[in-house]
Amino acid sequence: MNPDGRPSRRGRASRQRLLRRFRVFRLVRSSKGPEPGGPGEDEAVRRRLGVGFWLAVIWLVVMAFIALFAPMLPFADPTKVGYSGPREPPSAGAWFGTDALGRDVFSRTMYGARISLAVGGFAIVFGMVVGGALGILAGYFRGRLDQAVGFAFFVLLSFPALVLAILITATLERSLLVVSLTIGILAVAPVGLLARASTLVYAEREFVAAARVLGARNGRIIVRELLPNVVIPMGALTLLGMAVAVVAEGSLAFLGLSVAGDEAISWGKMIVDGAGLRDLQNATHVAMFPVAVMFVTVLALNFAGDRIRQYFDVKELAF
Amino acid sequence: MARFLIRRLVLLVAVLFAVTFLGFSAMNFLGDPLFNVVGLMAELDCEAIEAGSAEDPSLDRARSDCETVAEARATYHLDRPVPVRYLLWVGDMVTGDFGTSFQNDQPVAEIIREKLPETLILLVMAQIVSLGVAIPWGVVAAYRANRAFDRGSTVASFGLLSVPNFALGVVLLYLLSLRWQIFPSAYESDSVVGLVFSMVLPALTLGLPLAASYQRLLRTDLITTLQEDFVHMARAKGLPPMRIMFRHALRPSLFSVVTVFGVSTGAMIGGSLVVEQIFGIPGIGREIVTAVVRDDFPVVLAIVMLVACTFVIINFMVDLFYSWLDPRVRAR
Amino acid sequence: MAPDQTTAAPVPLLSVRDLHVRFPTERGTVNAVNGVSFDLYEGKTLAIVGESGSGKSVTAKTLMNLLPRSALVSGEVTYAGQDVRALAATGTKHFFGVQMTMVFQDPMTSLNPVKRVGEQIAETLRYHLGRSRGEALEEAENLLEAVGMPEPARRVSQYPHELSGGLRQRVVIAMALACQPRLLIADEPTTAVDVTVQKHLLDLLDELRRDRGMAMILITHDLGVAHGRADDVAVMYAGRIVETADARTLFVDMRHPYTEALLRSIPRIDDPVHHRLDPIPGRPPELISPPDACAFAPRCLYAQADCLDGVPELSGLVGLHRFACLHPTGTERGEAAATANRAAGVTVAGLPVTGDPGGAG
Amino acid sequence: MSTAGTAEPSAQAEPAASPERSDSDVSAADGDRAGGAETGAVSPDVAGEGSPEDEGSLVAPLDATTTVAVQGAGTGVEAPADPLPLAGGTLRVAVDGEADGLNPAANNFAVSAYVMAYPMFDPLAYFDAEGNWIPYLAESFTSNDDATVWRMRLREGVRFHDGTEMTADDVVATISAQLADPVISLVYRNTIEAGDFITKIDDLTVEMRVARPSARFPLALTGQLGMVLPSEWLELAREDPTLNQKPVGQGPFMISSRVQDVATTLVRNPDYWAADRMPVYVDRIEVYPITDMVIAAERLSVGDLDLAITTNAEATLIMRESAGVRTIENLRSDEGFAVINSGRPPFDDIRARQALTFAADRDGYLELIRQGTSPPADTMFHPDLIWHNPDVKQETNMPERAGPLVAAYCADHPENCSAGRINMELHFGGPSVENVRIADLQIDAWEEFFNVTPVEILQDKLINEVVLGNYDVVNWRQFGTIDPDSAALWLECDSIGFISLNFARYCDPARDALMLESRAIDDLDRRVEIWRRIQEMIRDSYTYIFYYHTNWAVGARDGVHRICGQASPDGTELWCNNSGRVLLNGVWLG
Repeated sequence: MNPDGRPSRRGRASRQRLLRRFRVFRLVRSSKGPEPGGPGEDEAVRRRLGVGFWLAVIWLVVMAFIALFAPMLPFADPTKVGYSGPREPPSAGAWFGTDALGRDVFSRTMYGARISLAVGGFAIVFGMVVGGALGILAGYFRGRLDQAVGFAFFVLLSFPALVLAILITATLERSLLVVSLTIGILAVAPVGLLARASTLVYAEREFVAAARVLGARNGRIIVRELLPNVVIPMGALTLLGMAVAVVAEGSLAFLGLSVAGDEAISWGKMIVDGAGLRDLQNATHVAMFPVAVMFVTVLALNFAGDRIRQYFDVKELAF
Repeated sequence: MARFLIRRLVLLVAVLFAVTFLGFSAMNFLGDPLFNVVGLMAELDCEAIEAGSAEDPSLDRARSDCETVAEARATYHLDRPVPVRYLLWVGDMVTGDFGTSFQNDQPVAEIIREKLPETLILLVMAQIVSLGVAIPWGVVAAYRANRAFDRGSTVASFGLLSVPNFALGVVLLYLLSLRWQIFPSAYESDSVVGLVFSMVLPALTLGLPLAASYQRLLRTDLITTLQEDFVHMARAKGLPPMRIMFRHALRPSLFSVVTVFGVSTGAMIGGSLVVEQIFGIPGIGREIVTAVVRDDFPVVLAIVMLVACTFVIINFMVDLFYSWLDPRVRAR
Repeated sequence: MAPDQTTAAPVPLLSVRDLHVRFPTERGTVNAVNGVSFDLYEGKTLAIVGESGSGKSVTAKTLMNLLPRSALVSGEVTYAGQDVRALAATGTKHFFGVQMTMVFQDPMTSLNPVKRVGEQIAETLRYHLGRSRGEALEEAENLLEAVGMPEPARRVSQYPHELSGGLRQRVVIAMALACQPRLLIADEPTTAVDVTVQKHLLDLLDELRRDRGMAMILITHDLGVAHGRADDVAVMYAGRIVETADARTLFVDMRHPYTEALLRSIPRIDDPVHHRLDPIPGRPPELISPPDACAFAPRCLYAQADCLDGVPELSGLVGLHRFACLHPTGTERGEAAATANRAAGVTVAGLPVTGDPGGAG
Repeated sequence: MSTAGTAEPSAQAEPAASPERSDSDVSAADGDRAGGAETGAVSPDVAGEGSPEDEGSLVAPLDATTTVAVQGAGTGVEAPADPLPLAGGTLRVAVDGEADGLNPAANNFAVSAYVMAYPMFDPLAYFDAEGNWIPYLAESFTSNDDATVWRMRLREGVRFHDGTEMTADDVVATISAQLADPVISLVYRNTIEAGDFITKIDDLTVEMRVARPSARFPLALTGQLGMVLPSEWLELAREDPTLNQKPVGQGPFMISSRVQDVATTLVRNPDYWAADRMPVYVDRIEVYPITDMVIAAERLSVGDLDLAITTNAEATLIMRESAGVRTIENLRSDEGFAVINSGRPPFDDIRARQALTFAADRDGYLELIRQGTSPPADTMFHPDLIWHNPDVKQETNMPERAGPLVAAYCADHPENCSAGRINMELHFGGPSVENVRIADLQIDAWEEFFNVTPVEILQDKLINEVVLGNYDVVNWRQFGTIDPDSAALWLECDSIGFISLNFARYCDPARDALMLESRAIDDLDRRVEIWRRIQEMIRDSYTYIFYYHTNWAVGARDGVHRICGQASPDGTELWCNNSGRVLLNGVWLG
């Protein structure tokens, strides 16, 4: 290093090498090495995604495709009343039967993917951007900022999530944006805590320490050194977070507080629509098909997400 | 320990302040408290009416309405800025006055006293269900890790985790109540037995997904623990497997479960909003949905505070519980 | 005693025949133990020596039935004429812990962190011997005293984390000895403790063993530990016993180049301070689908072409000193091989050979 | 001067309004800000009990084939075939919502509150079986010639549950308190002057001055306004609002316990002032608020309940199908309709209103939402009512007529249209599954010509938006009038203002003049003529799209007797199932 504190050309080169050596994409390392018959086995499992993962991904891709292109696909008009008689059981014409207004349940279920996935996707992206940024800054700078952000997260977590959500959606216009933002806000604290934890781990690591010693600016360290490492565990949890968001949207819809409007078909709304005792008894299909599709979708998100989590060896989080 | 307690208490108070202020501001900015007190008159343009001609008899009633509005504003401090109102509210709280509901003038304390037991029964039953299911399930799955049962239960727990509360509620309602007619479909308060019996489905709805997440955590932790030397040591001591499992392995494996127990309290209360709705339970969850959509400030704030308090206290107790689980924590 | 079935002598306490242990993994089958046989007689000590991964710990765990379920075990293990694996499979009570027991490498982890020391010792007594809680705790205190624990009365109610490493290992030993077992397996009992305590602990263990007439299998990577404490020594490499003999013979007259290398890598008290230890070159062998060759060949300064052609048999003076090497050190064949390799500058397996091989002769 | 018992058939019911709501409301299920409409009658076309229907009453002659066995006849005497009443037992009743409180001077009563309140409070006046007002707790009413000053004489010896005797002071205090309440008084604004409306003449007489000539004013005292509280208790309740849950009345039942959202228990009043004239049989009445009335219907069918009161179509169907349960259905109740706000674009233009009306799908509504439980409505009067104008038909399900109107409108007002369709909002109350369903159905019918933005807002807030005119179209339930005068409140130009009870904000001075005339006179023929004309005027204004007549169904176990056939203190037979407001006072179990 030069006397003026800036790294020399040679210093920078060695730093790069140093950094490359220490850049480990692991949040939590397994405590034991690959001992025969020991946990090493899991290591091997972890390194393979498996058939289930790809099935889940295929389902999600298909649902996403349907969500994106539903209007162009040969589905019945999901809002058309009296497509057939009311509460008709599944048939060749209406695969999932019809609901109380004689609308095609299959078509509605397919369209239902739009709101669920849009809200889920937006919410988790919002949570990751805001929560991630706060978490990284808190974890990197520590001190007052960390305390403040940590406290804010704790407060957000202490506030019953669904109560916060209905507080917002009950009073504001229930547009797609408002609902997505609401659920996004709920995602901030959990994602932020994860980002902070990962940042703490890496901020202690040699490559960051080295960068600091070598005089890199904070911004540069955060963007160049920390972000790539923190994004991995966060990214690995994206699908899991999205599953949570999809369920949250469904809960709001079930309470009648998700996106409003006849076009805004959502699985939660369909389920509550078919959940009246009499409908449940006489026209079970109205509630059960959306339940099934929603279940499989959340399952796929969870499964694929968990596989990715294992793949990147990120510790399981409870949120 | 004393310092730990004091720090926790300070945190508790700070969190309560923040949570209630958040709720207070949210409700004030998002809703209209005045409307709840005086109804339609909240929308009167009283300044314009005051400015109107004194002789105009058609304004007489409007003027008297405006007086009512002004009175209500004064009574509920609605003429003060939000932070001042917040402080006034805190002052009332501290002196034990939880206020009265805007909706029906019932004292909030009484509303909570009426509704809380149902929700508590529900939550306690749900936790009993989830722990009662998760611990044996996790133990057996870990004991037979990667065998058929374990693989099957991994799938099953994944499935349970992926069923949203409301969907599970609807499915259970259909199967256990309508189809097989084992449990009643709705809340019954005729007798304690009937009450508990009618709470079984709601408790299952809340508890089963939680059981799945407990089971996963417990299984993972138990598998790790079972590879610990002290478990090998216990085996070398010739202790039978189940004794090792319960006497040696279980307790050190409960950390994640206990942590999630704390966190899940919040999630459970959220879930109770939906579940109480499905099964018609007159509890706190339903009360808060009603109160929120009606801008019934005192009720919402009191319940939010109650929930936040519970959340913080339970997590505090979880911290204490850690030191029972692992004496090493005490030394730290 | 001798690790040989032909020895005409009383029935061995523990007899291992052709033990194989394999672990199926995603990457292939790990052949951890490949045909290990030995006998252990009442009151005797057998040291099993080898690097990590040599299969010595797996062997010990096999004896104690501590392997994960996925392990494939074949071969015969008999304890006083009883089939140990059958005993384990049927869940026979009061065998492990009473007849044979084990002490683990790391006292930090082999004690349950959430239970008091006394309880952990007493638990064995209560379960196996049906002692009451009070009696068991009293005995635990006596046991702690017997293993030289200062202030045993206070220790019983302490948690493991409140004790130092050395004291913890004493607790582990006390726990192992609680039910007066006839066979103790000590798996690297001192590697995790402070060097200053090591010798003390080993001596204690030896003393206790002698007092109680207990047999012991001492597992270590350190030949020095075996020296003076073991009656017999078996050196393991890549899941096989590559050399075995009574202790005196082995230390004086070792034949396998691996044994030699192991011995040379031990720091000695009488060595000059700056004496450079000779680490064994190369890495421990691959245990997944190993080549049909002497496993040590890639690291062996004596390796010749015939070493790569089939696994050498354990042979030699039956019942006394056996080894599995085609070019044993201290023999003419060995010297010739070493000389040839030095001349070539490289062994047949590609290991560079430079300068003096050390005190090979 | 008309005197008690001889008044002309008429009804000045307590008028009120409620947005269309369903039993499955999530949040606002308990307690309406405004109650439902008063009045009603027993449906003639449903098996079960019926009340006698006399010629010359407000009710049109019945078709002989729809007449059913009459349970009670005459003045409160059981029909000979009826077994002797048994005393004792607990009556378990399900209602579709919880009341905020039961204090008639502080809480605004919806149907469920009335079911609990009538047994505790004898109203000052009530309806006889023909729909005329009769004195009940009051002894008599007299008015001056132009029916602007009404004098009410109270009965002697009426005691409250707390033992105190009822006097004119209590009446003055109670009514004054009610009129001081901004919400409760709202619907009396067009009849009653606020200030010195009521004055005490002597201990048993009060005088009331009404704003406009009202020939049938006592009907205003059949509901909440006619429920009298002890004046001292009123003072206490002002200080301690918890008392609102346990009011003190003078009726045959007293409140015993009440847990909101769970149950309210009433017990028999041992010192009932009219016990000699009006026997009380059951010992206890338990009222359960069950927001999902389908659940209540199922529990009724298995015998967990004795009585359930609902408008829910599915619950009604279940009750009809259940063995051991009979239903008493009243179709002459409030009407379900969509109101169109003519006070702002786009519906300030009659073409837009017409187009919306033509494009509406009433047939689908009746089939899919009401599931055949309610008959179609053409006007605000059920065809069985004498006021009904058979020539007025609701013009719906003719979308072909909507197209040209929309095209013409959009040509003139392109700013309110996009893609050739008129932009509009549809308001409805929520959160409610059924209301969403209704909106979806309506939008599906309208979306060919309208860009409909659904606005689902809270029941309470919806009322706010509607009275303020911040809406285009809203689903509502209202009217239900036997006597139409009470409907005037919703139709008068005077009601339009900053806060407008004329939700359509449609002013027609000619219509107002007719309504004013009707209220002041007793001439039935002229009044019928007036109201038939008004129905035409409403049709031609295209401000309401009438969908159906609400079916208030009371389901009762077979062992529950005399839901109908009860009598007043003077022995006059009473109206039964008044839009779900069932009197439980004289019911007996056997």
